[in-house]
Amino acid sequence: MTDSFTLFQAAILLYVAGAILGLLSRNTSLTRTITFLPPTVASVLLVIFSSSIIISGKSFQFVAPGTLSFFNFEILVDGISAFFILIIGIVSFAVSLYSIGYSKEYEIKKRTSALVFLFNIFILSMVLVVASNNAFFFLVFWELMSLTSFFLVIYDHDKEENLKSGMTYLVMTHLGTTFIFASFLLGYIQTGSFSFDSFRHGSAGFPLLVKNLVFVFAFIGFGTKAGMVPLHVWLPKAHPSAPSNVSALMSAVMIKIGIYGMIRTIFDFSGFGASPDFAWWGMLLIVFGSASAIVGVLYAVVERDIKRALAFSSIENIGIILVGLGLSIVFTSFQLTAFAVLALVASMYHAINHAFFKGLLFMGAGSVVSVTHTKNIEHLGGLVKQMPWTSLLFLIGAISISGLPPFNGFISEWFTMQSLLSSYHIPSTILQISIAFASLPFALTIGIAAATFVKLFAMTFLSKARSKHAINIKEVSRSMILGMSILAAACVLFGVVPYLGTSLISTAFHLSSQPSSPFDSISIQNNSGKSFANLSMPVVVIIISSVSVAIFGFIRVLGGDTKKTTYGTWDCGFGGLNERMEYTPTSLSQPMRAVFKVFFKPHNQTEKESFGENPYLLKSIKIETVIKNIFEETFYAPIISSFVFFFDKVRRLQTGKINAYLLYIMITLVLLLLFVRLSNNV
Amino acid sequence: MDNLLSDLTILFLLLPPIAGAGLVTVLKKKRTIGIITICAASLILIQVLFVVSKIVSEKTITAFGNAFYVDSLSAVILLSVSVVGFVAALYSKNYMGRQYDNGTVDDKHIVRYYQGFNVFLLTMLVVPIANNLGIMWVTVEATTLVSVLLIMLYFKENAIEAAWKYLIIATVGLSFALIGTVFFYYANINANNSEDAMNWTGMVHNAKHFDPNLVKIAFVFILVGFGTKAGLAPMHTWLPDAHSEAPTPVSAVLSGVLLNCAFYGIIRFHIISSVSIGPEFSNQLLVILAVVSIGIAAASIYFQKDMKRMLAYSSVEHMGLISLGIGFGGLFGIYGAILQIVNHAVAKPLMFFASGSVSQKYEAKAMSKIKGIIRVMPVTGILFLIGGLALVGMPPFNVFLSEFMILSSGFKSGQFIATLLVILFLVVTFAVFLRHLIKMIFGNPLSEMKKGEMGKLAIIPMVILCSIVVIFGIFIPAQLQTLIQNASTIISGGGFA
Amino acid sequence: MYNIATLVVGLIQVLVMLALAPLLTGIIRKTKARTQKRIGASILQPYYDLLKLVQKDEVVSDQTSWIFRACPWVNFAAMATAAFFIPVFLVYTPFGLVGDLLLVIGLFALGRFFTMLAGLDVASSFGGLGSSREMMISALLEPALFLSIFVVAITYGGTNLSTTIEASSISSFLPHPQIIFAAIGLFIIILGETGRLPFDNPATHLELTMVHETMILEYSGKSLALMEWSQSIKQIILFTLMVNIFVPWGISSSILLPSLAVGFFMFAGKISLFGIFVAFLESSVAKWRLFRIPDLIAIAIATSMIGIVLCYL
Amino acid sequence: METMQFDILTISGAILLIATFGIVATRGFMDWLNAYRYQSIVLSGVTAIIGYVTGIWEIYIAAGLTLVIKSIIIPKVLTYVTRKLEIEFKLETNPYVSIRASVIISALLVALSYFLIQQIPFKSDQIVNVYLPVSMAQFFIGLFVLVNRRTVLSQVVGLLIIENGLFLFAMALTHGVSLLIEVGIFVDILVGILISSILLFRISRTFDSLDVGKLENLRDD
Repeated sequence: MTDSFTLFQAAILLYVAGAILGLLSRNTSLTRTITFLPPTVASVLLVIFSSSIIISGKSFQFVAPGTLSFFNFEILVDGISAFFILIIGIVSFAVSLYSIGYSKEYEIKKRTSALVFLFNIFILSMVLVVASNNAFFFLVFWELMSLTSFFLVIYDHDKEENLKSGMTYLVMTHLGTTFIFASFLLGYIQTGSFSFDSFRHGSAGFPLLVKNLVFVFAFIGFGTKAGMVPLHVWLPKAHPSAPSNVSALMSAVMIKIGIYGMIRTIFDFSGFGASPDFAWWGMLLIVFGSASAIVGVLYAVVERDIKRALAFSSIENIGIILVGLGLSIVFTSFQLTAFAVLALVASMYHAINHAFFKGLLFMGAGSVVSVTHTKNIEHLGGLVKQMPWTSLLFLIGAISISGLPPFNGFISEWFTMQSLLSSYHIPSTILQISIAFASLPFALTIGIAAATFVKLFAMTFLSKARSKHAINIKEVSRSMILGMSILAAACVLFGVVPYLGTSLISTAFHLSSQPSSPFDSISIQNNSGKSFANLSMPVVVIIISSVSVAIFGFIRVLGGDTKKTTYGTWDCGFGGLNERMEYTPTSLSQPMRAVFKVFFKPHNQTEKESFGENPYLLKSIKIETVIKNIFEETFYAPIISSFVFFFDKVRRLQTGKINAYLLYIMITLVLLLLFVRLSNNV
Repeated sequence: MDNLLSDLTILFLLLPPIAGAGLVTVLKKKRTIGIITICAASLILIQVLFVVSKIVSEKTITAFGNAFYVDSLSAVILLSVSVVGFVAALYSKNYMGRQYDNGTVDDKHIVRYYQGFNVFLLTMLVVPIANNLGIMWVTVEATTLVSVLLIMLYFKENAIEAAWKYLIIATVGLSFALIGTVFFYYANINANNSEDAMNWTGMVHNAKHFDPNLVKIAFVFILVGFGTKAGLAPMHTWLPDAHSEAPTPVSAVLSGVLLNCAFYGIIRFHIISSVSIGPEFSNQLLVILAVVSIGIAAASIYFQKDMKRMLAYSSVEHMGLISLGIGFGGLFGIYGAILQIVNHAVAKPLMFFASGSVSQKYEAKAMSKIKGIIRVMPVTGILFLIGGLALVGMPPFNVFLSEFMILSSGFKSGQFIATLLVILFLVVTFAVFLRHLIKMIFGNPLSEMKKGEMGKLAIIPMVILCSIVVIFGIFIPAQLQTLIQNASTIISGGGFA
Repeated sequence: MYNIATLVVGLIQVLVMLALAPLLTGIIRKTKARTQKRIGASILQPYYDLLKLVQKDEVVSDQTSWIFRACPWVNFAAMATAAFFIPVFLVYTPFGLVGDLLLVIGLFALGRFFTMLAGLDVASSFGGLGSSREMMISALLEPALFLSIFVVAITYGGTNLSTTIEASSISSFLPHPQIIFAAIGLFIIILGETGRLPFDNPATHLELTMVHETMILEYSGKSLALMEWSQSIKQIILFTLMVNIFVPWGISSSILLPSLAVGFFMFAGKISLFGIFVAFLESSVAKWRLFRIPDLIAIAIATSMIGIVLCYL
Repeated sequence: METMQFDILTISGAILLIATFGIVATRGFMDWLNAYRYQSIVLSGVTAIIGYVTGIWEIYIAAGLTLVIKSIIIPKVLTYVTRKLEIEFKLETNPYVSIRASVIISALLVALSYFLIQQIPFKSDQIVNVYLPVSMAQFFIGLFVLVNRRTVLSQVVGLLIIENGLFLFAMALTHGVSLLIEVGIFVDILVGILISSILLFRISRTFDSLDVGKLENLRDD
């Protein structure tokens, strides 16, 4: 207890110290290293702290009463919180290291002090959100997290576009917060306290309607933060606008805090129990999860901005996490505990995986952007020769996120698919069939995700440079590569040894653990007691490597030593093959746009400039293929315009005529008097 | 002996502004009168702190027979008046100096300004401590007259227009308030109490015997009357004009505390009416007006072009929130409302000061001409930003706490529709307000501008307010907590803590 | 089950797959030639080709990176690893505890991922063209494949192929009408996955029509050999799945030598027949236009969905 | 005696209302001032009646004050101010509602005020009984004048009507609250008039007009 307390305190103090140090810092590379040292150390402390809590199984509690009359500052780190703190710790450790090199870019433009300050406070607020055990302080830290991340999003506030993205983000997240607030308020009404402890104890006794409302509000609120469709509009704007180290934190960690909130509310505060009454909660999650997955990935595959594509991919992955979570809820409500555990493991495994590979990919993208100064992959290409490390690490991330063996993405997707398959145990035909159909978008998502990352990786790193942005560049600094390598190693490790992840999750969430050693096969039983599915990744890796060695030897023996000649790519004999003949990102994804044209509504925008009046004498013509953003155009735009319409009506009240003003007073007075008079009925 | 001490306490509270006004009139030197006013304001602040500490321990002070009566509720208002008065005096020195330098005002104006400022403070100090509700009304009316003079200091077209509207509307409104007051008085004599019938203490003691119908009508008049002065919609129409056209320190005082003073009147009569006929009736009316106010404020901010006007609408919103908290009732609601009074009094002047500095720097009030404040004047920019975030209820700043409590009590009291509407309006306000704010603070200035702040005396008041804004978000001193607690007990418990 | 004998049989199954893969390609080519009234090359021709290729020097494009060179090895390793999890002539494989059908699909996807990257690595428009089309086809095939697996898995109780094939060899598919739908779906998918008509023409080198071939256009020598071989391994794995899941007749249920022998010959016969059937089919249809391929996949998805509904009704 | 007292009260109330109507029905500023003066004289009479009925001598002082301040000082101040103004303003030309309709609406407002205060218990206090609705009616009429008229001066007059109603109201209900407050209110009114006179100057000088239509710069639409 005291040890954990010291660790936790030390971590928090270090973040604060880092923030202050950041404010005081000046622009030399030495202070840059020093300013990012506190968060690095603090992150390590967090990792130790949270893993000790998970391993010991004892939660850490701390209450500081009395700073405000009605709200105690309460901290509770149980297994679930510790799990998410672990994610925060690992990712922020890598990102802090990465930032040492990365923030150099910002030195040229302006002081990094605000960046360091906000960076520290941002991580700190995430930790405190997860650790909070009081609704009021939860919301305070929650909004602090939104606020600091908002400032980081608009860090480059020279660009009008970034300000707009930031505003969208802030407003959406605030909207989400109000829903969370409403959800907590319902708990408060029922229990008369804002302490999470009382929610926890009282929630079982809530009326069913209240339970449902608590869930729905939390679902909308936290779903907004997690970037769930259709509340995702902020995410693809905000994440790319932020400096890349912050994008990494936002995408890898912050949206997981939304997932954390959802889990916390559902399992702790909403009175959720093993009753079919709650099955629809899970179905809701599955429906929105699948929608997020498919929508996210569809936008990602046609996107040209590397960071935005990654952001869309975050939406997709959140969808996958939600599907797993939803399945877990459905299984729990039908008392299928074993499968509920499976699905929860799937969902949490994907959460931690996504933190790793998305952090890695954003950092990789940040490295690319920092040397090429463009986010548009149309202008990139061929970086693999100039940035071998970055490209290797990015490739690991890409393979992981595409769910390919033997890296971590495959494991969590395997779990999720197995959970989907397990739906045949549910004693309800309609749910069975709907979940089976939900696996269609899920599988489609995985397929398209692979295509997305083929495109992102290949268009950035492979073939020839398509513009001068991608020529004559250098590999990024060592600290950046180190930061990325940590997460890449984690990706590989969690893929090759899934035992790590499963035991971590089952200890943290107090689930019945499956395999007892790293080399045990993960196994799922079917009705007749036979094995439904098995997976033993370490053995798979052994097979792969031995096969590789064997085939290498075999080919070598069979073919003997042969020469390799380097020559130009085959050009059909015409010669002069150049980068303009290559496939560009847009042309690469053209078949996808064509197949899903119902969704994208692709169309060409033409800008013509002609000499003088004659429309036929064209000076230049620019044709751009654009896609329609159906959510913004058909969902948000009407809402906003109806609000503006209402505003317009209201402002006409303020006519500037004093007579009108007096008339309002008169009318109010008479109406109120009439109200009194008539309600009395003398 | 005890009586004498109380008398002296009150006397020393009212003496500094009187002396200040007198000295200003006599001395007339531009330099000195600013300092005199600062001294007067700081004396007031010290004395108020003394009074408050006394109130915390003794709960009430009665002085000059029964003429002055100070309880925790009055103390809260006194505290906000004195703090804002002090920082406004500090800020005036710099602000009026600059206005003088760029030729907007001349020596005569400055003397008039400081005279008015002192008298203004005096009237606002009397409002919360007067036991006689007639005197309270007179002083509220007096605040109108003084502030009209302060608003039309500039003789600009817009200032005159604003002053005229303010004068007419506030006077009409306050005459309703007088009717309400007299009605209550009549109810009191009708209930056979002619002893101190006009005094608040006398009324509350006897309120149970009031005729219910009379109380209802009377409260309607009070609500419309003081509501006009407090800026509750739809009687708020003068407010954006007056607050935006006044000299900045005056705007700060008008918005920050004068509205509170007016709302204080409503609260007093709300207590009487609650004791008399139960709180449901007045709560209902307060909630209705509150929702209308918050809604209209939210909708109006979107199209604003002028920075100070936008802030004025935000005041309408905040008054709505106070009214909402009182209307929802319950410990959380009332506590939240009183906290909101304090928070508003801190955050709004901060914003007005910052906007004043900004418009002096940019020589514009139109928001479209102001960009990149954080580049041009970083400190003011950050203070402006924090103030703005606080105003829209962003944690970890103070207003969040009070809004949180008010909305909690809304759910608790079962008024879901009102609460949900208000939450919606608050989100809208959040969006539209910050949209304006962020466009001003960030980005690049439209033209090349020299980097620089407006001077230490402009920054210090803002820093003081800003630190309160930040600290009160997560920590409220125990003394103040007790004070607010007692004040809420006064409201919910029939007039006495 | 964990004994040396099963392990040996398991390894033999793998080796059989790897060894017979080119032969299957040869059979199909031969059949196609005969249906086109050509004599055609020997069915052993793919072996000669491989042998010839591994002995040749390589020409590598100067635009390429290590990805291009790694791709054949990754591809082969993935396909060969996938072969470990397939019961061929014995109803189970000891490696069933290591990986299941989903892993097999994952490994296929890994191979394809690298193939697409390699296609783009060469900086020619051919590679891009192939990768672009492959991106679309593979992305769409994934859900279809998963849905048909869904049907099979819940009918026979597992994605563990040993369980699945054991269950299917015990019961006939008559009590499980959904299996027929799954089989139709899976058959269409296999055509797509192996790059057969009407999805892709493995014999063409016309840029309008080719998909897979464009991506490996730049390969030569050992790399090309590996690419070709791994493609044929993929093909035989999928065909084996098809015949063993849906027509498990004759598959050996014990590791006694006679029954294994029967199992092996039955397997060889079934898979050859299936190959010949595919070849006949290929000869009788034309390649479909690229943007009609989604329609075909939609048919596969639809049949699988009907299968799912039938599972639960 | 009772009935006769009641009659006196009723009649005086009616006269007061008629005097108020006089203000509504006139158009020129000087006419208003005269009407206002008459109304104030009637008001001071009424106050005296209240004093007579209740027998409280302070009310006579209040009546005297009313007579002096309202029917002499305030009209004088306003006349002085208007003489100083350099612009033509003489007639209120276009009120929002025509004079004729205004009178009708004023009558309706009188009815409304009787309706609204029916529920108040009178306790057989005849003064309240009679003057309360009258004062209320004055109130609403004053407010209506403010809403309806378009010149700055007429708004001042509207304000004055409201003040008169207020005065009557306070007198009737409380029989003279206390002299201190009474004086306070008088002073307030005086200062108010002074300030509005200053504003009148400013407005006429700055806008060259006394039309409130000129005062519409500050608005949102």
